[in-house]
Amino acid sequence: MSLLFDAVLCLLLLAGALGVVATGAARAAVIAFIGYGLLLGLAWVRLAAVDVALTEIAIGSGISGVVLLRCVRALPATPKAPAPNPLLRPLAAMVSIAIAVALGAAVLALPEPAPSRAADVATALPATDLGNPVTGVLLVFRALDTLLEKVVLLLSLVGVWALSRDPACRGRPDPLSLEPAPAPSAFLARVLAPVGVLVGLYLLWAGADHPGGAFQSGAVLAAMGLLLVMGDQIRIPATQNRGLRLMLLAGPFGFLAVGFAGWATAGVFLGYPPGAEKAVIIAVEVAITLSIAVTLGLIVLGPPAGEERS
Amino acid sequence: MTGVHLFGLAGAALVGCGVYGLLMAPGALGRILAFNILGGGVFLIFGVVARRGAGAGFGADPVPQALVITGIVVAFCATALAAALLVRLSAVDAEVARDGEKEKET
Amino acid sequence: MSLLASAFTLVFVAAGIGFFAAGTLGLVRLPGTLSRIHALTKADNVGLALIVLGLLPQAASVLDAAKMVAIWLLAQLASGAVAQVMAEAVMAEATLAEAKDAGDAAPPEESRP
Amino acid sequence: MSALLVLAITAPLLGLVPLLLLGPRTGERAALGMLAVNVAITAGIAERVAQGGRALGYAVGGFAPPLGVGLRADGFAAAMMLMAALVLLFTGLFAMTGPGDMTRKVNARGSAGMPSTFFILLLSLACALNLAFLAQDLFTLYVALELLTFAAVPLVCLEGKAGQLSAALTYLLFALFGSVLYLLGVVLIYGLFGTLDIAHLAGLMAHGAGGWTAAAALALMSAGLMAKAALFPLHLWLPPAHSGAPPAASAVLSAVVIKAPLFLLVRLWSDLAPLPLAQVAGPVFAVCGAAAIVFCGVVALAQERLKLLIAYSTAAQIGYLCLMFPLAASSDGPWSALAWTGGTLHLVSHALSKAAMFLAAGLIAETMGHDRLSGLGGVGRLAPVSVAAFGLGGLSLMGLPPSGGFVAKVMLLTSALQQGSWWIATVVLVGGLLAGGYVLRVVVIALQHPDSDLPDVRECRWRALIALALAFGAMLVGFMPLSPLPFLEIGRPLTWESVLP
Repeated sequence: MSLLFDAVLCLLLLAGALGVVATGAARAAVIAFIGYGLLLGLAWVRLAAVDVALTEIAIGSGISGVVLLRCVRALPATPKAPAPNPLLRPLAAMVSIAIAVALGAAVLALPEPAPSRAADVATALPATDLGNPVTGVLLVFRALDTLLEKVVLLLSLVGVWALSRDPACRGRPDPLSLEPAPAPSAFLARVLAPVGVLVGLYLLWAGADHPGGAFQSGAVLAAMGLLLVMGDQIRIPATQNRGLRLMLLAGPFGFLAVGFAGWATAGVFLGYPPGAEKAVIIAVEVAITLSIAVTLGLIVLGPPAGEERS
Repeated sequence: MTGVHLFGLAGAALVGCGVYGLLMAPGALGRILAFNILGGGVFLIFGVVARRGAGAGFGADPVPQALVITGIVVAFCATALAAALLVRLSAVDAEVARDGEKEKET
Repeated sequence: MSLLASAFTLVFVAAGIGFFAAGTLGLVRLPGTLSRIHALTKADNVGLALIVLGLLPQAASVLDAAKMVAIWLLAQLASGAVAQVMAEAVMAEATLAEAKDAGDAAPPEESRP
Repeated sequence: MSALLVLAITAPLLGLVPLLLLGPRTGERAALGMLAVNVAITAGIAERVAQGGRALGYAVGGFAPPLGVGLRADGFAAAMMLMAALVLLFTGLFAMTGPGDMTRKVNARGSAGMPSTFFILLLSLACALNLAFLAQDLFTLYVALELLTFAAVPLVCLEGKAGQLSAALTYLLFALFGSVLYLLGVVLIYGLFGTLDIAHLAGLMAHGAGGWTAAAALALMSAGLMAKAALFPLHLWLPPAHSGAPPAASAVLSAVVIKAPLFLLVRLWSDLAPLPLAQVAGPVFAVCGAAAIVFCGVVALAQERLKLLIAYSTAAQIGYLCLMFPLAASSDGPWSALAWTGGTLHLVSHALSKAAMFLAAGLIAETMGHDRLSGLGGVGRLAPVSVAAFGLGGLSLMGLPPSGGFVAKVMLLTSALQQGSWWIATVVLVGGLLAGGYVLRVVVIALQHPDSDLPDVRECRWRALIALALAFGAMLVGFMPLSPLPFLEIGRPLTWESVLP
């Protein structure tokens, strides 16, 4: 029964991917991509990776979807790029199928029993006082990756801002939707945003011991921020705003500060003070959640339009 | 054949779809989408690796799960940067075209 | 007892799936954006309600059951509001198109600024 | 455990805080300070490695690999880090707002300093490069490569012109494709061995474990790295991206950014892959490299614009490193070690000379207002220092003494002749002739009698001196003895023994 479910899910995933690749119309392709992301989230649940499922749905499908839809709206309806030669189509199809077949064979040929780090993590996890092993890997055992990935996120915002017409990258990004906001948007923002913020904070709080954590929470909070912007409840901030920049830096540099503090408290960079591991880890998570939420929201809003003329 | 194998094969097929899209997409947006499909396939294969490594009381090896979460965020950053570049490029192209027409008129 | 609960779940979830199928059929087959939105939101809201109701007896705790009800409420709220926004956008587009048609009917020299 | 390794990665990031929070001038000074600190840290690492005669290591968070992430500096990594830090510092100095920049009129053809964003990207590059040279975990290396991409792509389009934007988009798509291929290889490796630590993997793979899947994984990772390093035939994105960027950006892109994937390619095939596999892969790389040297060299000869010429020359020079792979993978002890030293030394000397040449070309273009070769006659009178920097940097590309390029190419040539690889020796010589052709063409034009009146401007002297200093650096590498360098061999083969407690 569950095998049947998996098979149907795999076929739907494949159909979704083919739909994205084969659809000529940009908007339809993006909408198909969002649906594909939701299906992928289901696949992650079936693979017993609920943390990944939440991330995929929130970031891989949700926020990416918004970014791509904005992109479609800003592009001219008729792209100027000519389509590749249709005669190449069979060749490309053959190459792709060959790659897929070889890769499928490689996956089936992976050794049995599968090598795994699960036992190592299980041995080391109790010392951190965390219940969620994925959070443990992200914030303790491989904290360097997570720290640097925060820098990647910040850098991609810098890259987006650098595309502003204003060489100093100042001012407010263009509005997301019509102004003034339609009444239902405003209503939705007023009613849903508080609930959504609560959900985001719950995901963060639960992340220490259950599926959830900084990314998932940050994505939900970013979505609520965008909802408030679309409903005209808050104004889009200017990029040079000092408070905004502090929020952007809080995550990566708060994390870095904790890393340096590890030298004093645990004798090693990115070590946590013995006895107070969980408290410090949660503090780091709060800081990076704040930064993730603000950064994701600003990335969706896009480059600033330059200083306003007063 | 188990469900895990099925997802492994689906991941391989998604990679194939992504490669096809990268090769044949008519515009940059199509390539960005194809890159995401390709990335999704790679992550799914990693998920299969994680699920196969279940043990010590965990439903799946937590290390690959954490790496995939990092990977998804990095892929999002790439998508966002590429989309922003594309939007700016089309705006600048439109400006250049408009200026060209104006010059022709005068 | 558990048999009864399972039967309850089966019936309600099946009914919910039926509504979802009808809504999806409406999305695919109906003409016009407005009627599609109507079919989708109405049928899906009822479908989701039935599925949540059907799953309630399976919940492990009262908290889990409350979470499921909360999901239904949030989905109601979002789909209702989004349907309104989309409908307004459709109307605005229609008005715009009408105005454009009227503009095109006028002699071309005048329509140019 | 050496804390310097951690500082090498984190110190450049600290410079981002003033850049994002304080005014542009303060931020710029802090960034330059941090780049200088970075040089000091990397010099310290190199000094420790040389003194101790063994690699330095650090287990981040106190978790030793394979559970945690390990950093490790051997001689090769230390040399690359020091080189990259020097190039970044000099480029930062070149790009800063200098004396006279603020008062200069807007319409005068003077370079102003670069915007704050440039320094943010430069510092991020420093962090990404140090991480790429130090990290021993294949996934951490993936993060390093992504960091590098996100810092490099905006550099291409800082001025927001249509050509730059489309070059940046192409570059980004190529780089992303490379990342996904690399990641796919990493996934297969984890599925096979359950670890991503290079030293552990090298031990596991040495006994031929993994079979064809391991070979496929290495091939996928290499293909991804080739796309990121613009190795023929995946070089198409490089010339527009490197030639369109502002000069300071072109210099770092061509000199150090593509060196990180090349460095990892060397790591993969001389430290990770088992020898039999490396012997199979070597000739494939060499063919790609030879094609790059000949094809891109000929295309560079035909260029009409100075910056495009230099960019094609970069695509050609990358090829020399690839010629090294079959020579270094042979079981012929001393001669393969000589080839390895030659190839890695080439990475260092090319970085210094190419940075000098792009900076000099930027100054020449700024002086004349364009970079069309046909109109550059007599520019040597207006910009003598820049032309000298260009010519000295060119020596290294041509492989003439005294220059780092000469030493590297003689080592490759000797090794090829001793191992009987006549075709590789021929390619080295032909590549040198082609480089001679395009470099001398520019120098001859620059020293000609001008066709028409020259504009009444002078080159920006202090910036030209920075370019000249880099060119001298490339020359200094040329005073190395023609033998395998013991320093580059420190810490090989890879192991954590005696490195971590």
